[in-house]
Amino acid sequence: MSTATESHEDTHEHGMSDAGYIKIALILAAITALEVSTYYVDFGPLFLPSLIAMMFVKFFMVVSYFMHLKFDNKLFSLMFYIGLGLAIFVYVAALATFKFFM
Amino acid sequence: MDTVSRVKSSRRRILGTLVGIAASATLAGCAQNAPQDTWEPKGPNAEMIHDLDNLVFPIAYVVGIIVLGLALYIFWKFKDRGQEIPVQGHGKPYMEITLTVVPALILSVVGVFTFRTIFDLAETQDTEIVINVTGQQWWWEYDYPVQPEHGINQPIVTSGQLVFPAGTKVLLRETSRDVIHSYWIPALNGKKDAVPGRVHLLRLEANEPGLYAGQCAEFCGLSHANMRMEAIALSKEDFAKWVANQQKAYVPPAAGTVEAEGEAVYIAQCARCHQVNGLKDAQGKPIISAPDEYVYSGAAPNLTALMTRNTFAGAMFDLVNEKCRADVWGAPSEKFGEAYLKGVTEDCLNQKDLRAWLRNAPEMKPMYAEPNLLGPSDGKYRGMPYLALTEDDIDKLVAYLLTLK
Amino acid sequence: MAETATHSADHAADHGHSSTGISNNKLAMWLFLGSECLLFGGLISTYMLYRGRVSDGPHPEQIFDIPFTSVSSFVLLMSSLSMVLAVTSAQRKDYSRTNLWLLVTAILGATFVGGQIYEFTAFYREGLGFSTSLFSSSFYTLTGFHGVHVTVGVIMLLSTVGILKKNRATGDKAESVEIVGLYWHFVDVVWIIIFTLVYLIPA
Amino acid sequence: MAIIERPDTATVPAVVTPSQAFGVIKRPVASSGWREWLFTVDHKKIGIMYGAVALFFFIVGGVEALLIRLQLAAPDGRILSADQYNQMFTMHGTTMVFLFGMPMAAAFANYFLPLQIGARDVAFPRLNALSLWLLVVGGLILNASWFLGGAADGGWFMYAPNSGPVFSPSNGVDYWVLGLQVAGLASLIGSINLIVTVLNMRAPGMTLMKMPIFTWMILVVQFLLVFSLPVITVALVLLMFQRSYGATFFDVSQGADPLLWQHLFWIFGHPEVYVLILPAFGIISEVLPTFSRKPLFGYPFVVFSGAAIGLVGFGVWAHHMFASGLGPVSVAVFSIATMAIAIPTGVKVFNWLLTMWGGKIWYTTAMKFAIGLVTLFTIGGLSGVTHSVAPSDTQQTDTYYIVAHFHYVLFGGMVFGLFSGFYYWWPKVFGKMLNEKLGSWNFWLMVIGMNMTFGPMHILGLQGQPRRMYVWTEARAGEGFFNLGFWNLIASIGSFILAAGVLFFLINIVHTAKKGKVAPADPWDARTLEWITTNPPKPHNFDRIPVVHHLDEFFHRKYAEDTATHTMKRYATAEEVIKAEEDAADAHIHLPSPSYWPLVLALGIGVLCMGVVYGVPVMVVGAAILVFSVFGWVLEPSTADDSEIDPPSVDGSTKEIAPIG
Repeated sequence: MSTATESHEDTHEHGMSDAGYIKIALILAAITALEVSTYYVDFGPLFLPSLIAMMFVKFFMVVSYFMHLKFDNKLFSLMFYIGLGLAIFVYVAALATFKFFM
Repeated sequence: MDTVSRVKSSRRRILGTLVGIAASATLAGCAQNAPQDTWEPKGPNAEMIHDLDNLVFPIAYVVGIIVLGLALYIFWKFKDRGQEIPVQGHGKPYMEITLTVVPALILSVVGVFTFRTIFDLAETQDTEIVINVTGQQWWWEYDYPVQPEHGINQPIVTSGQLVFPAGTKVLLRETSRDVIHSYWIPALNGKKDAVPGRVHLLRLEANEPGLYAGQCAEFCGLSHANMRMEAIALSKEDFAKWVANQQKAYVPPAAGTVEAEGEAVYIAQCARCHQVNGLKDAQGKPIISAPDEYVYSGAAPNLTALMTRNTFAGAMFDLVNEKCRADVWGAPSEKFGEAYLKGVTEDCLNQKDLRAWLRNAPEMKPMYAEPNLLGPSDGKYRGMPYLALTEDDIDKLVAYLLTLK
Repeated sequence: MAETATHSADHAADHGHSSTGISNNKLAMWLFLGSECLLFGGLISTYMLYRGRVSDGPHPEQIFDIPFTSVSSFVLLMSSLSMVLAVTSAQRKDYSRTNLWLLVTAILGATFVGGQIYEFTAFYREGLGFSTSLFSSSFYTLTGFHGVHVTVGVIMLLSTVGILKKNRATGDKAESVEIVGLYWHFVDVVWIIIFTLVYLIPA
Repeated sequence: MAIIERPDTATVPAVVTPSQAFGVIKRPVASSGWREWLFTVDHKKIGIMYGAVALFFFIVGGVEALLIRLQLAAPDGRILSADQYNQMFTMHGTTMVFLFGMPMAAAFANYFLPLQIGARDVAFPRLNALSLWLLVVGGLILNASWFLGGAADGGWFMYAPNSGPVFSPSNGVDYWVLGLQVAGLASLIGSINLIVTVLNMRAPGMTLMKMPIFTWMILVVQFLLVFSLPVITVALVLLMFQRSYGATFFDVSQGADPLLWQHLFWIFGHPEVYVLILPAFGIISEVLPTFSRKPLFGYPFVVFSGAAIGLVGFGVWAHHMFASGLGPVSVAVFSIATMAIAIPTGVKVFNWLLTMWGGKIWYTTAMKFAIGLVTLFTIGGLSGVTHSVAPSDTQQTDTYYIVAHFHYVLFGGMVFGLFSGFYYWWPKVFGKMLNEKLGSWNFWLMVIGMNMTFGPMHILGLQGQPRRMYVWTEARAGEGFFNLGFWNLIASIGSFILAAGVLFFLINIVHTAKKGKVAPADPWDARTLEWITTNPPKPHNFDRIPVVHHLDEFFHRKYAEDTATHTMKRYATAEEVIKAEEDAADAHIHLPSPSYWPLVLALGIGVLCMGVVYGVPVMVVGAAILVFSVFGWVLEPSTADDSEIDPPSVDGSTKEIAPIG
């Protein structure tokens, strides 16, 4: 298959080393630890925004590095992020209408 | 007049004529006095909507006529008459942009008016009277919370007909006991769904006393088509009379009369679900209905002043016969209150339908009132069940019900 | 959009031809994952709407065991690392190492699922049945859907091991592993969101 | 994998080598008769079967519609009971949307999309077959309910809580929920398949902006499906869990909010509207230029407006809920967003008209249906604008005015577009010309019937007749000759004229099959790639994959501008163009072999679903079939030797062209 060889080359060029992946995993683990700590330590008004921020950082780290989206063809990013973007848009909008109730 | 402007003005005339023809064709095609006509507003809210229609529909007409006229011209003009294969042009961007911008401008005008009307219609601050409306399969309950300024000193519960003062800003607080219904009196306002677990607000106001018909507009199961309503606007004085009548004390029928026997039948057969305020048992204890034990939605129409209403069974049937009905519907605005407040007298009663209903309600109106369909609702009915009343019982009951006025 | 239709006419005859130069299978998987975003989005939104509606049943804060769930979240997160290592070894054609990492991933995934089953039974014993309240129905549906996804992933991982071992792959091996990996990471990513929104942010 | 040695003669059938002893079950050998259809993975056969299934359900849905109109022809109709009527309109809507509209579009997409982009098949041929069989299974589950205690009776929108077990006690809703999940899965798989096909399998030189407009619209539709189907799946799963497993999602006594269902349903439901209409737009955007002998006016604008309709279509769902009790802020926002969507739609109508402007219009039946769409859709579009005005909509929603609107859009739009496609592409698919005279009858009866049926509904609705009522009463019909009773009767008569029109189409099919004229290579002087091959196309579509240099490639191979006179001159016939391709046929052509697994897998899913109604043992059987067939699918052998792969595989691992598909 002609494309198979191409994608091989792609990943070898742009992918990361195993050590790199381990580093990413360690960062993810650290963020998770920080997230869990919010359960025990009072973060005050920063609680919600910081949790959401950490969630997104983890999300995009896994998607960009482990799933190679950062290095791969932009078409993949397009397919995935259209879905993600639409999901966030429609569901946030729908939940908002429950708040603008009256 | 120079040629250009003459052509222009004649074009305008043609266009005007076309719009006129289309509009009058539509109007001529309409029924007269259709009770639920959305284009006959009888109150400020419906008028606001109608004003918007008067803007949008002509625009739609004009655009439609231009586009369809152009289309017809093209169909005729560029018919294959053996002409050359045309030049393979791929379009003109300036034209595309024009044809995008023009509709956008038209729509933004419509949008501005729409925007304003939406918020005008949502206005509830200046409400003068509040009525709670509860939808249920397949009828509406109206309950008037205590509002001394309107003479309502104890809650009034009624059904079938919404009675309210004309020229008064009424706020309906809508909800439902089972599925989603939608309250819609086209002459007074657009529809608003009655959703279980939520309270939705709908503003009604009638300019004149009169009867305004409506219908449940959200599909609500088996008998959705039979869930009608009527809104009765009375002058303020007549409304006060109606309120006073609704709150007057219960007068039991004299002992030994057929009405008294009817009361006994009522207590034995009907009082489980239906409430008549003030009704007492032999020991003098008030009889309180417990419809939630039998009826899935937990309510049956309150029959306290049944004979002040013109309809029963979710306004599916008239409680008055055709002649008396016509008197009320046909009464001019200033006489309407008087005609309505007469209520249902014996000679006006629609004996046929009422008796048939008492004889076998599920046959008259499709309902989940058959024992073999009650599994999922734990044996509770939706609608009125078959009671196996004898003809004698029915005679007595009708006589008794006639006393509830 | 990538417009690299540079293949010769001869290549075009072959089904492997691709106008964009990317693999059909990978593109399909990414589309599927884009679609899954809206599936899980819907389930998460249902939970967010109903999280506080507990009827007579237990509240989320009463029953969640954050330390326990943190550990199983961590396990799932680390399975993403082993998955990515499986992919890189497959790309190096080091299939024995691929198999090893795939097995590790499957074991970590199975551990997570086991943890979830344990968690569900514990909640059930504390009075949180599926029908108890809106909270319970939407919680079990959301996390259950995720659990099913993980389980399917574990089966896919083990099947991949089997297919690689028996040398019965019908396509490009490295790409098959990579595609299983994409699915697996996505399942992990969904849990990242669930863990924060469901467990860490109180109703 | 079938290997077709490029034939010396055009009549060589697909030569298929049986599967090697490699794998669980051998791949079937292409054979004749029913096997040829049941196990096929050929996009053309699958397309034809999609069409047949959709046409069948079109007739089923049509009969349901006629019963509805019979019931409403006069006051207090007695043809149907309340319960039967509610089942009838529920299934009419569901059938027309899910079992006719979407599959018929899928039929056209399956057949013509690979041809239009110059591909030999779709990206995943086996998944394509799976989509078809899942659709069939879904349709069977949905309609089996008629014979198993009554069909669903909650309306195609199935609002909670009326769809709950208390209010809809029969199993009808269960079958509905399951059938739609299966049909949804079919569409999801199909849409991923087609997107990959369009993006990856275009002929050399065919950039995205040189793709035929039909392919573009189908591409937009598939994106809409990929991102909207999961939303309805969530809603259906929630309802299924409530009905079958005691979940509480729509149980108001537990504090549930019924509007959750409405949001989920319409987040899907609005894009779904465009899923239905855009393929028809695509079809007539091929037909209008062909019969006007001009390219589509403003091609890039039509493409982008299609994409814009798709994108904005995800942001307007709540306009189905203006009366549901959203707050004024939400209503205002969605009202304005809805108006915005009229703009790209208008762009399309203008571009169609301008395509014809200056053309040389040839009024074939296909063309008549296409301009029928342009005019009728315009009317439906304008009444749509009146709904976008939220306050007006509160008077119009749930009345016959809405019914009129969306039938002008869906019947005048979608159905007319699809019929245009039938007449345009019939010679391509079956090699015979549909009869134009019968076609004319078909068209005019449908136009008259359609306007008589749905035109009066505007008046009925504006004068206050609500939808979904099994009877209407004379008391609310108004006075005068033109009262609502009159218009109801006209609509009912119209529906039978409409049905007669459709009947002429069926007669035309039979007539054409028996003594239809054999189609010439290029009966319409067409413009796009699917015509650069025989009628019907060979199993491998093209002898040589065409190299594309232009939008409307085929036209430009036949015509060129005469530099002296600046007019278009023909310098090649279609036969010559096709001959040139045949002479340069590719040496090796690979086509996938048939497979058992799509059918078996679809059956497994069907059995699994019935387990929801009939209990765990059935479910276990279904799951077993499912797992077995998934493994069979994955391990299915390739029949080709490495040496036959072109180019030869590098490391010996590539055994099949489409490993997953």
